[in-house]
Amino acid sequence: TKTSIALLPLTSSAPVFVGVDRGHFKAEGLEVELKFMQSAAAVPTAIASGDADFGVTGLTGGFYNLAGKGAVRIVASQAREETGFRFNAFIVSNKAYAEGLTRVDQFKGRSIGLTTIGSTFHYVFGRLAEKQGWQLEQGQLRALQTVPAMLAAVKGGQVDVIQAPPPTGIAIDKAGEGKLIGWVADHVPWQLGALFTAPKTIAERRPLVERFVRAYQKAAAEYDANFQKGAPGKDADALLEIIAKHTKSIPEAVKAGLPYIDPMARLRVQDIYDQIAWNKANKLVDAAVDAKTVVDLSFVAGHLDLPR
Amino acid sequence: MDLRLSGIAHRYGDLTAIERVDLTVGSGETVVLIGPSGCGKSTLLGIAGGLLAPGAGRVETAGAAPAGCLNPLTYVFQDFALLPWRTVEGNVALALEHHPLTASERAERVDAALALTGLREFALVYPKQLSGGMRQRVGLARAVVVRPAILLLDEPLSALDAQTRELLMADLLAIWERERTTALYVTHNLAEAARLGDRVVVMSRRPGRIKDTLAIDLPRGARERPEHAAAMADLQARLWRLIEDEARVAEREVADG
Amino acid sequence: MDLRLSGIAHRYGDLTAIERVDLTVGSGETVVLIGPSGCGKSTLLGIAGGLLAPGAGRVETAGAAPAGCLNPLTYVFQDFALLPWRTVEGNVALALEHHPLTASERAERVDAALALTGLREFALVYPKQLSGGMRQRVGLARAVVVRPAILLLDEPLSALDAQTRELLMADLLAIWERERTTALYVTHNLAEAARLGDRVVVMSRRPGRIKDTLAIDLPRGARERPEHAAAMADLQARLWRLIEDEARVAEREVADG
Amino acid sequence: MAESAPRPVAFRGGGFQPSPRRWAPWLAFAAILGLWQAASAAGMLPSLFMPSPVEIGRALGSLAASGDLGRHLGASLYRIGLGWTLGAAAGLAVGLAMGLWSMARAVGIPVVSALFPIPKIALLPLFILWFGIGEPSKVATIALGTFFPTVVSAFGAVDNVPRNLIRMAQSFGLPVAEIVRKVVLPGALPGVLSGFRISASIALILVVAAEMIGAEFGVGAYILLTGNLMQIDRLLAGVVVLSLLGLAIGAILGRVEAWLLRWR
Amino acid sequence: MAESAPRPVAFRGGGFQPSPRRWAPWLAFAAILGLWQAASAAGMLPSLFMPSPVEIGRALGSLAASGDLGRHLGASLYRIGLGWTLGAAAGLAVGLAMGLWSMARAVGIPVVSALFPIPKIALLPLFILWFGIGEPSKVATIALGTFFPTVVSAFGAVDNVPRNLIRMAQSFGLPVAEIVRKVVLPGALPGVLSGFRISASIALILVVAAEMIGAEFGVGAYILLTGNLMQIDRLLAGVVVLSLLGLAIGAILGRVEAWLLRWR
Ligand SMILES: Nc1ncnc2c1ncn2[C@@H]1O[C@H](COP(=O)(O)OP(=O)(O)OP(=O)(O)O)[C@@H](O)[C@H]1O
Ligand SMILES: Nc1ncnc2c1ncn2[C@@H]1O[C@H](COP(=O)(O)OP(=O)(O)OP(=O)(O)O)[C@@H](O)[C@H]1O
Ligand SMILES: [Mg+2]
Ligand SMILES: [Mg+2]
Repeated sequence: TKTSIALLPLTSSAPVFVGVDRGHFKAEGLEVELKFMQSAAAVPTAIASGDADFGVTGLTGGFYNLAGKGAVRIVASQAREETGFRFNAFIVSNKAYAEGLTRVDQFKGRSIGLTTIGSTFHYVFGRLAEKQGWQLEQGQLRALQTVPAMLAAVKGGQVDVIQAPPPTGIAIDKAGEGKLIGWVADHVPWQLGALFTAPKTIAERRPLVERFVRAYQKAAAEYDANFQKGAPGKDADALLEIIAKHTKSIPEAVKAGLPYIDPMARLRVQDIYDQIAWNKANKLVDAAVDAKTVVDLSFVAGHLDLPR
Repeated sequence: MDLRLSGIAHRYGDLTAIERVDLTVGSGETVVLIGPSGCGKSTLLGIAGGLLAPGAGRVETAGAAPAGCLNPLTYVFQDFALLPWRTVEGNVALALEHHPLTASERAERVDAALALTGLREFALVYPKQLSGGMRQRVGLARAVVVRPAILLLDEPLSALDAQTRELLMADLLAIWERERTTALYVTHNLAEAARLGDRVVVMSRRPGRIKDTLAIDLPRGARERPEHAAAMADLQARLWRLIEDEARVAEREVADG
Repeated sequence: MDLRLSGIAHRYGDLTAIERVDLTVGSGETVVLIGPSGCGKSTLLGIAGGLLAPGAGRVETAGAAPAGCLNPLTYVFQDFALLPWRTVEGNVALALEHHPLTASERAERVDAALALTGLREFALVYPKQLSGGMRQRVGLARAVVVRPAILLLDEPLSALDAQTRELLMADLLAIWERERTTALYVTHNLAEAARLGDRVVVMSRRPGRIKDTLAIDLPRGARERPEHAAAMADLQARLWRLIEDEARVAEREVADG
Repeated sequence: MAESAPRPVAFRGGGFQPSPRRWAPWLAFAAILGLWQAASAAGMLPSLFMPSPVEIGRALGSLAASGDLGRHLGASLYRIGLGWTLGAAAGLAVGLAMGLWSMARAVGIPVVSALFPIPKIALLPLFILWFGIGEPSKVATIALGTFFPTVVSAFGAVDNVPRNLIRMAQSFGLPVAEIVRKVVLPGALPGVLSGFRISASIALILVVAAEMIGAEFGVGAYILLTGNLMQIDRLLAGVVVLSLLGLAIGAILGRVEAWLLRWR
Repeated sequence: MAESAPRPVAFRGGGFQPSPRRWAPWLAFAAILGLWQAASAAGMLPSLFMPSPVEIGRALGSLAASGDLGRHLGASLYRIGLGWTLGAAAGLAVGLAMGLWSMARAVGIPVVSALFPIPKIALLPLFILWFGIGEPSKVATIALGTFFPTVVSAFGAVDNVPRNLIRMAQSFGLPVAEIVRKVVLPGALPGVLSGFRISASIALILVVAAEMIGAEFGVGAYILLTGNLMQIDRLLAGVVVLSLLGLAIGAILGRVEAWLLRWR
């Protein structure tokens, strides 16, 4: 069966790459076409417009709005900021660092670079502020539309702090273009991304979704076995090659920037509910969006943190 | 064919252009219409040719049209109204193309019209390459080619310089003598009126009415002769007296806005 | 003040517009220049007024300018050349503004010029609201206001309809009689030439040369009298014979491209 | 053919002279909106893809009610105003110079025609480098976008000043500076003003591109934000605001024009 | 004042008539590039902010050598060609209708003036929803961007067909269809062609916006990519390609125009 998935060429989509190149999808009788998008917002849009059957990407305000309108529904997890695993990092500009911005609890009132309002970066700063008991103020956020623009802004000292995905963050720190002062997972662990499809697909082609999720889980398990068990697994090098190929990168760089992925593609469900609540509170997501309709828990057994 | 205008009146919005005009142009006759600027001459000609619907009154023709007549009432315009994207030939042929003629009939007619107006060697030239006088010749050829019964001419020479006007007037007279077309000719130029008209109709200033009519009895061919110079000068002087005050007032009208 | 053109020749690229012209306009004299289209009349006038640098030859003036003369050689243009964004008054004042005059001197001069041309009541009107004849009156007022020594007129009446032309010619004659200005007057119109000129200079077609010169001995005021009608008609006929063939050829020239 | 029977002359003129119909545009808008609303109500237009006019109106209403509309409009108008003023002023100066001097023209025409078609969004990264992410880069985007069209229209306007008027002024011995001030500039005014109309539309169009660079408020920023959040009803409300702004600016320029060019 | 001494008449004409100087543009380009290169070589322009002409040329050279230039150009030309054709054809039809019929005009003018100033990038999210992420949404962006200017110019062109020519055709009894075909359409051609010039530039400008929607190849995509990577030399190489493309399209349209309007 032919099917397609919309995604970004990033390491967080690793299970899909592994699933395709290691034959997990083929084993389920699926021929998967990869449709690479330019921005996270475009991925769920591609599902809504019918350009792709599945999507994996970070969870944004735009995503929840589309989900709330019944365009997409989450079926499994993607990357997660999990305590103990290092993924996105807080990077401060040299100027800000010199002024004394050296700790993650000092962001109050500092200018913060983002791609867009409602992005995953925005959410993390929002939750951080909530946790530390301060407010994201007006005028503090700078929406720069693209990751490279955001990086350029922190290098040039035009914003004080950003989050950078690995390996970029490490590279900036090494090159002395900015300072890495902490890891997101240590401060705001959360369900970063998810695998999703259209409710219509679930309703009309349930077997397809089941087969797809099964293959995806197998790939996630293989990823987990090779990268998340302390020592690298026996296929680690082969998997790095695969991921590097799809992300147009090199294995060393990929290795430095691997996210945590749940071995069974389970979601932290309560976190999703919390995300929706935060987005609603910040008027980024319509009040009518109901978290219950956003996730379909029936494809993966044993989801974590189920809300009571 | 003759042309009969009866009880013609016309208004543009609040402005009464023509109050009440009765005028008959007999078959083969040339009536020249003179009057101060804005008195409604062009309006009357438009009504006569069916281009303007009159506010009141009737326009009728009577009598037989010449053989092969395709457009009984045919205009010659002051600004020539040539299609700049067509050659001389194409402009002359325009009026024939929507009639069921064979190609050779059409070519023959066009050629005859070009010959009559001395344009044969210019058949393939675009209007921009021609002088004003030559352009108006094309306008005449285009009118002649449909074998009109009645020619309606709205200051056909007034966009030309004086010398060219002189040359064209002679040609126009020659064509008329041959074709014996009925003609209603609008002009400001008293010399033209005296040279070309069988009758000269003088209109008052706006709202236009017919103020006077002068018949000119000298045959057109003889009017240039030296022995008639004084008579012609006198005729023009009379026309000028009929029109002078009204022209003076008309000139000094200010358009608002 | 008199105007002396000697050995004037002019070329536009490959085209020789004027071959060799010698012409003197005496103080207070009106010379009319006629000739077929494109023979170089406007070119010659441009050279006379210092607007065109001649290819060869000299342009000189001699004699005293009238008191208060601000612009000895002053043009009147065929297309009036009024600034549409200035009122009548503003247009007339234009030529004074860069001269060191007091405000009251300026206002006085403008008022006198408007009075002379019958424009007083139109001082605050924009050109678009005026008829062609009134616009040319503004052109005349603007010329008169600088008290010119020599007037250069390039077909000043040819954009007007025949009746308005008649009215303006009379006014022009009246102004000339009062101001006794030297004038070089270009026209195509033989009737104008015969009415206005002390001398008529006839140019040949391109490349322009002076072909003939006719002095008109009748005083200008008397030329309209019925007893002179035959003589005037004869004069025009003579001019026409001098020019007819050349005009015919000039009309039939095709511009390439 | 009976010699004596008069026949009326048939009317063959008229037409080709569009007459104004004052009610038609309103009716058309009403009809379009009505049909659209009906199609939405009938479920033919999924509200995700194409929200109904009522939904868009509601979004606009709540934007206005929250007071954000004013803040967005204020921020954008400031950028448009400043950017347009700078771009138009510089463009006018260059365009007039090109109209008056052969040398400026010979150099200017090819440079302008090479630079004009460069898309402004292509230059955003450069603008960030040159001007940073604050107001200057946004203003510069709009200024650059309005500069070139103003040059072209100003230069064309000077070119279209009738040469006979200039010759006339010369024939009265007016000095060159006076000719420029009294003949060339007023004569170029109509062309310059219609160029302003175009550059004002362009400034509006560019406000979205300009506000891609780290803007918190602004109609363009609002459109980008709602686009990213896939709130299509609000996005279209933002578009409606821009559209109304365009109509308003057009109307204001129309008034200014009618007054400055009352001599036409 | 001596009565008898003749004084020459001073020349006071000339000027205000820019004369062509064929060498000037080349010299200007050479001078600009030379100065720029010199400034770069002297270290006055940091190459991160403003690469030197030589660097840009080198980037362009390697783009061409890699064979990617052809692929990018091909993809963009396809989108521009198709989008422009669709937009211009539809715009022509609507614009001519608006020129000919009072009703179409009364409805069309306000709708067009309300929709014209909407920035196309604002609509990108909608276009993705409507047309997907493939070629159709890119083509639609360009088509929509060229539609409105074509409407405006076609409509203005019909409006500018001299009414006296139409009256003339009526006076010879030409049927309405013939009048449209033989008088209105040829008369509108010059205006339509100059509208095509404008819409072609707009199509070029919009290729960057269009290729913001997930394009792998295309000059716009290349510019966006290199902009995102802050490879300013390559970005400017892409801009140079667009600029040359604009000049080429302009030259081609100039030829077509000269041939179609040889009667002018
Ligand atoms: N379409 C129109 N709408 C409104 N008023 C018009 C229209 N056409 C003509 N008029 C006015 O009607 C009057 C008569 O116009 P018309 O053109 O018939 O005069 P005319 O005698 O031909 O003038 P002229 O000698 O200047 O050609 C004028 O005052 C003119 O301004
Ligand atoms: N600026 C110019 N460049 C090139 N040729 C010109 C220019 N001005 C005039 N000519 C040509 O020079 C010749 C003389 O022109 P000029 O305008 O002096 O003639 P004219 O006698 O005034 O004609 P008309 O009676 O038509 O006004 C014409 O053939 C004309 O085409
Ligand atoms: Mg008339
Ligand atoms: Mg001349």
